[in-house]
Amino acid sequence: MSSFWEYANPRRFMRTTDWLLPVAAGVALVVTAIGLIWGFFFTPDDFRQGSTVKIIFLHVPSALMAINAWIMMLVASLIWVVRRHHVSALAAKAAAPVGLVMTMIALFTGAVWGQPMWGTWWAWDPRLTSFLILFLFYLGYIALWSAIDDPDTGADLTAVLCLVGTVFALLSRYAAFFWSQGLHQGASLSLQPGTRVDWAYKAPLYVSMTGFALIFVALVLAGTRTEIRARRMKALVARERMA
Amino acid sequence: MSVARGGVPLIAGLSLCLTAGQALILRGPNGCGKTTLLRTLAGLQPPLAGEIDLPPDAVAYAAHADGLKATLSVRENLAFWAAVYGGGDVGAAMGRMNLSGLSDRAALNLSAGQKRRLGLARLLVTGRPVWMLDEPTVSLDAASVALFADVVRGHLAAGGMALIATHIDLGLPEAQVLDLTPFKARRPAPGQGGGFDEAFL
Amino acid sequence: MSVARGGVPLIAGLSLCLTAGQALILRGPNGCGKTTLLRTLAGLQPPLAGEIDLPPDAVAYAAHADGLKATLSVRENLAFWAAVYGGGDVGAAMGRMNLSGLSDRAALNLSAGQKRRLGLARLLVTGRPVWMLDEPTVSLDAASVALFADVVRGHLAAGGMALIATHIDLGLPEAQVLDLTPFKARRPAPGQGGGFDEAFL
Amino acid sequence: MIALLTRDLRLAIRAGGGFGLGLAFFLILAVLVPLGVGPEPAVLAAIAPGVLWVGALLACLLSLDRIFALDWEDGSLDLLATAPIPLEGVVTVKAFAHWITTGLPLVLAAPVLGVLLNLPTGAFGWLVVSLLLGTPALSVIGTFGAALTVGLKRGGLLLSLLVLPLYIPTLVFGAELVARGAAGLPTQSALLLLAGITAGSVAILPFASAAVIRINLR
Amino acid sequence: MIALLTRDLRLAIRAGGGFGLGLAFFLILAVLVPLGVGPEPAVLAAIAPGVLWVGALLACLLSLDRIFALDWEDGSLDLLATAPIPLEGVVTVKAFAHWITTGLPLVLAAPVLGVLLNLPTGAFGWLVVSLLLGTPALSVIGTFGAALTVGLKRGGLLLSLLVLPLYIPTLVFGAELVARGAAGLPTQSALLLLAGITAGSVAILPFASAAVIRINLR
Ligand code: HEM
Ligand SMILES: Nc1ncnc2c1ncn2[C@@H]1O[C@H](COP(=O)(O)OP(=O)(O)OP(=O)(O)O)[C@@H](O)[C@H]1O
Ligand SMILES: Nc1ncnc2c1ncn2[C@@H]1O[C@H](COP(=O)(O)OP(=O)(O)OP(=O)(O)O)[C@@H](O)[C@H]1O
Ligand SMILES: [Mg+2]
Ligand SMILES: [Mg+2]
Repeated sequence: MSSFWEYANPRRFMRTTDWLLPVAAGVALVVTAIGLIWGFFFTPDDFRQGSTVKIIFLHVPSALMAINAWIMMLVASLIWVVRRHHVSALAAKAAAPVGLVMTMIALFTGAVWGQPMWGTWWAWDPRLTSFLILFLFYLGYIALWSAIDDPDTGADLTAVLCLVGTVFALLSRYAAFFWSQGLHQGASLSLQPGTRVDWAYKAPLYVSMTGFALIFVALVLAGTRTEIRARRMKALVARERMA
Repeated sequence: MSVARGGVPLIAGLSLCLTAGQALILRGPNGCGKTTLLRTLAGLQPPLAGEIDLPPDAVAYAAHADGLKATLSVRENLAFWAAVYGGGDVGAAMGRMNLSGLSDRAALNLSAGQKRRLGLARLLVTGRPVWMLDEPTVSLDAASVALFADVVRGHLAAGGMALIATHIDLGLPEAQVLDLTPFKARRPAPGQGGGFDEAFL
Repeated sequence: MSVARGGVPLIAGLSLCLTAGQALILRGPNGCGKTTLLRTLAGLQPPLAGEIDLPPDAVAYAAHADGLKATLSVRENLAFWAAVYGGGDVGAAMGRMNLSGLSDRAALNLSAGQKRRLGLARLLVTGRPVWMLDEPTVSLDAASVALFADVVRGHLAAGGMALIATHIDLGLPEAQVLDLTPFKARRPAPGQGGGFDEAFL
Repeated sequence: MIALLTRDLRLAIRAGGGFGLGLAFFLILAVLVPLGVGPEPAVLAAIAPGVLWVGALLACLLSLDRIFALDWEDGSLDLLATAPIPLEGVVTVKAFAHWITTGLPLVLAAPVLGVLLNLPTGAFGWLVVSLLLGTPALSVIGTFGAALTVGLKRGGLLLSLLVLPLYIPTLVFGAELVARGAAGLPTQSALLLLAGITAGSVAILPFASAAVIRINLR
Repeated sequence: MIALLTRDLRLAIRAGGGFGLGLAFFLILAVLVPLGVGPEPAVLAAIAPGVLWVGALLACLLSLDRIFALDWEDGSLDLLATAPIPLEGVVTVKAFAHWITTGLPLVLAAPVLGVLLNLPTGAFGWLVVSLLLGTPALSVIGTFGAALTVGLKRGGLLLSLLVLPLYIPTLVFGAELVARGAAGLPTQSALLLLAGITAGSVAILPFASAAVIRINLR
């Protein structure tokens, strides 16, 4: 019986992901394709928004994954700080660019959607604002990683940044809501009764959300493998030099 | 004990023991890891393997850089470190390192050797028993090197210890000399574990 | 010739003459003005009195600091200076100063002595005939000092000149030695004019 | 610790030490904004609280890299880390010295600049209060950012990038406090939130900063 | 000279070298100002040209001290001064490298930030044109300021203080050009004046900068 922590061994992780990664990637592509095709071509147009409503199938999944990626980085950083498993630090590193791209997709699709809906590309709505701030946090995190040579030092420093940053990101979100009332929709996918979105939209939306989540997993696995290989190369080169 | 820098093990299998009144001179070619070893012993970085049995608040460390503030005067620079370490005698330290004539000159306007003397005078105000010195006599002239040797001797006589990395003869014939070359870390035999990034190989 | 630093005259009445193939070693206690003299000769500051009969584009100057960019690799650092001076052979210079094994290491991650060797390798790519070196062998180990002496000898044999300020023995017995102590500037007799802020006296 | 504080203050007031320059920057920003935006009093009055707070924030930001970088370059930080004072204490003293040399002058100068920007009369008190409460948080958060980037060669602007998002809550509550004060709206919640951020940062961040410095020196 | 240019650019894109960070600062300012000033689109649109120009100016300003200070600290500037390229050339190359790493990215990013600040649609073209014309002057003037303060220990903020007054004409004409473009007023005179300032600075200031460096190295 193997414990979960054994996957923190890079060799074990590589061996498992050897087969897991292609599977995850394949499933992710299929599910996302189904969700998006269903959403784009087999749903009715909204009576007010017309066909622009279909941006939701990109917008909401990417927005969700943007937030979840940060949460995953936070968990991975905590694991690194507490148990010092290299794989988890590298996974946090690999997740950041993916989260950044998800944030950019959410911002971009939101802007494209905002043009017909609100008549402007950008408004200082609290949701949008806190997303922009999240974007800055991702940028800072990635910039810090790339500025440090030593991998363990980098892992430590970025982990601290991630912890402190999370607190301040939550504060910022609160501040943004304190500061302005917004134009943006509330969370209409909540489980409370009186849901506002029709099942005709909801079902494909759920599918494409699952697809995005799987894409995220596949990309993080791939990124982590790359980081592990880079680290291994470095160790081998150092060893060679000592000989 | 082993130490590493930038993820590369440098020194392995070294074990050191200093007793009161003893000085040890570390020698070894450029880049063999003297600075790294001293930083590790001073508690600035963790050892790769092994342990250091030394209270960290016993050590006064002097690095390649002198830690001087360019806009403060010689006296102010020293007085600051004296206050941090709980008050050594600044005037006496300046006298010992032949800096009295320069006491109001800003550190910016000292020559290379004068800066170095000021960096060494800092040791005298720390009151710490173990001195770890990284090439202390760089840019000193012959008279200053002799002065420095006297100071170290005084420190040893008062029961202190000194660990000095250097390439130059210090005029301290009574000190033991340790050559670090034989302790150079070698590539570990496969599967044997060199302690570094093992998990990735 | 006289030189001053911070408005204070340091060296007075010195006159120097170097011919091709000759090396001159400047000695003198800390703070006597060796660095100031070299900077003046290299054209970085004007002399207080007297003149320098030397085309400024004949000089390659190496100061206490090495002028290395921490984030560039050894090769990139050298290649830059080679390009600025019109293309010396970078690979050969690295070989001469025993840096070939480090060519892709960032200068940040070199030890003190390795940095210094890189600073000296820069001289080889300048192709300038007159070298002015300020304590070139600081932090070098014995093997590197010998290497450096060889390099200087090679330069002299090729018709170059070298002016070296140092406190350490360089292993260049054939070089002339000049002690700067006798040229220390003294307070001029009243009304006689020492060249320094005369107008205010 | 007191020796460290006096040394840092003394260094700051020596030539080129940075004292008063944060202030000068604040002043210059208050001059530049009307030049860039145009002279209409109504527009200026509307943006004055925000601009003054952004100015204070930037003035702090610009002086952050001095907190540790100088000590790191000349080797003092290594020596301080091996000295008999806890690194948490060093970090706190450094943040305090930064506040005295940067934050405090800003607080004192802000009313004058409020005049330049047509700040409504009722808001001057709130401006001073909000800066007095908020600038310590700016110094402490900034010290954390400076500690994060201390080993990196001239992290100057990287430092800005890391610290600015952390500054956002302070900025929002601070500027909001002044704006509400100017408009005669209730200010209590903004005041409490601002005070809460400052208290929280001062209590917790020094530990994070000290940890980060230890990692960086390694 | 080309070697110097490639070296400076390479240093800039290395870790911590500052490339893209001026840009990040510009972005962050565009975020901060609405957070401080409040979200009303009309107010933001009114101040957008001024704020964007002030932001570009500050982003330039913050990266100025890297131009010479790093080279001075590690001794490269001494060596460059004794190298076989004229100091005027060195200064020009340094200003050009600064523009490529700071000014040019700002020009390219400005339209995006215009969106954030609700800049009127008609003004986007003028924004790009004015920055393209004005940022070279910012770099050249800034290089002069950096040369003036090179010997002084970390003249960072002193440098800002010296340079900002020199930047004022560029700022005024640049922001005015955008504001007029946004309002549909004639733009020719502002355009010509801006171009004139840039041409004049590029032609004359390198000589002043080189002279000042020679004095500072002495
Ligand atoms: C750049 C601008 C935008 C950003 C950064 C943004 C961000 C977000 C975020 C973070 C969510 C959260 C998902 C959740 O909480 O479940 C979301 C959901 C959503 N957004 Fe946007 N948004 C933007 C623009 C827009 C625009 C212009 C519209 C349309 C008018 C829009 C419509 C929606 C809808 C309908 C949802 C789903 C709400 C739900 O039920 O959760 N968004 N967006
Ligand atoms: N990040 C890094 N990656 C790989 N090697 C490194 C790194 N940083 C330093 N080194 C190497 O570690 C070695 C140890 O350097 P250290 O400064 O301890 O040497 P030293 O014995 O003090 O030499 P010197 O006498 O020249 O001062 C050097 O060979 C150096 O090149
Ligand atoms: N601004 C100043 N005012 C007064 N004296 C100064 C000033 N700047 C430097 N000096 C003095 O000028 C002298 C010359 O310094 P210089 O650096 O030339 O000495 P050096 O011979 O190179 O010494 P070292 O061997 O220590 O490097 C020193 O005594 C120094 O203290
Ligand atoms: Mg060393
Ligand atoms: Mg000297």
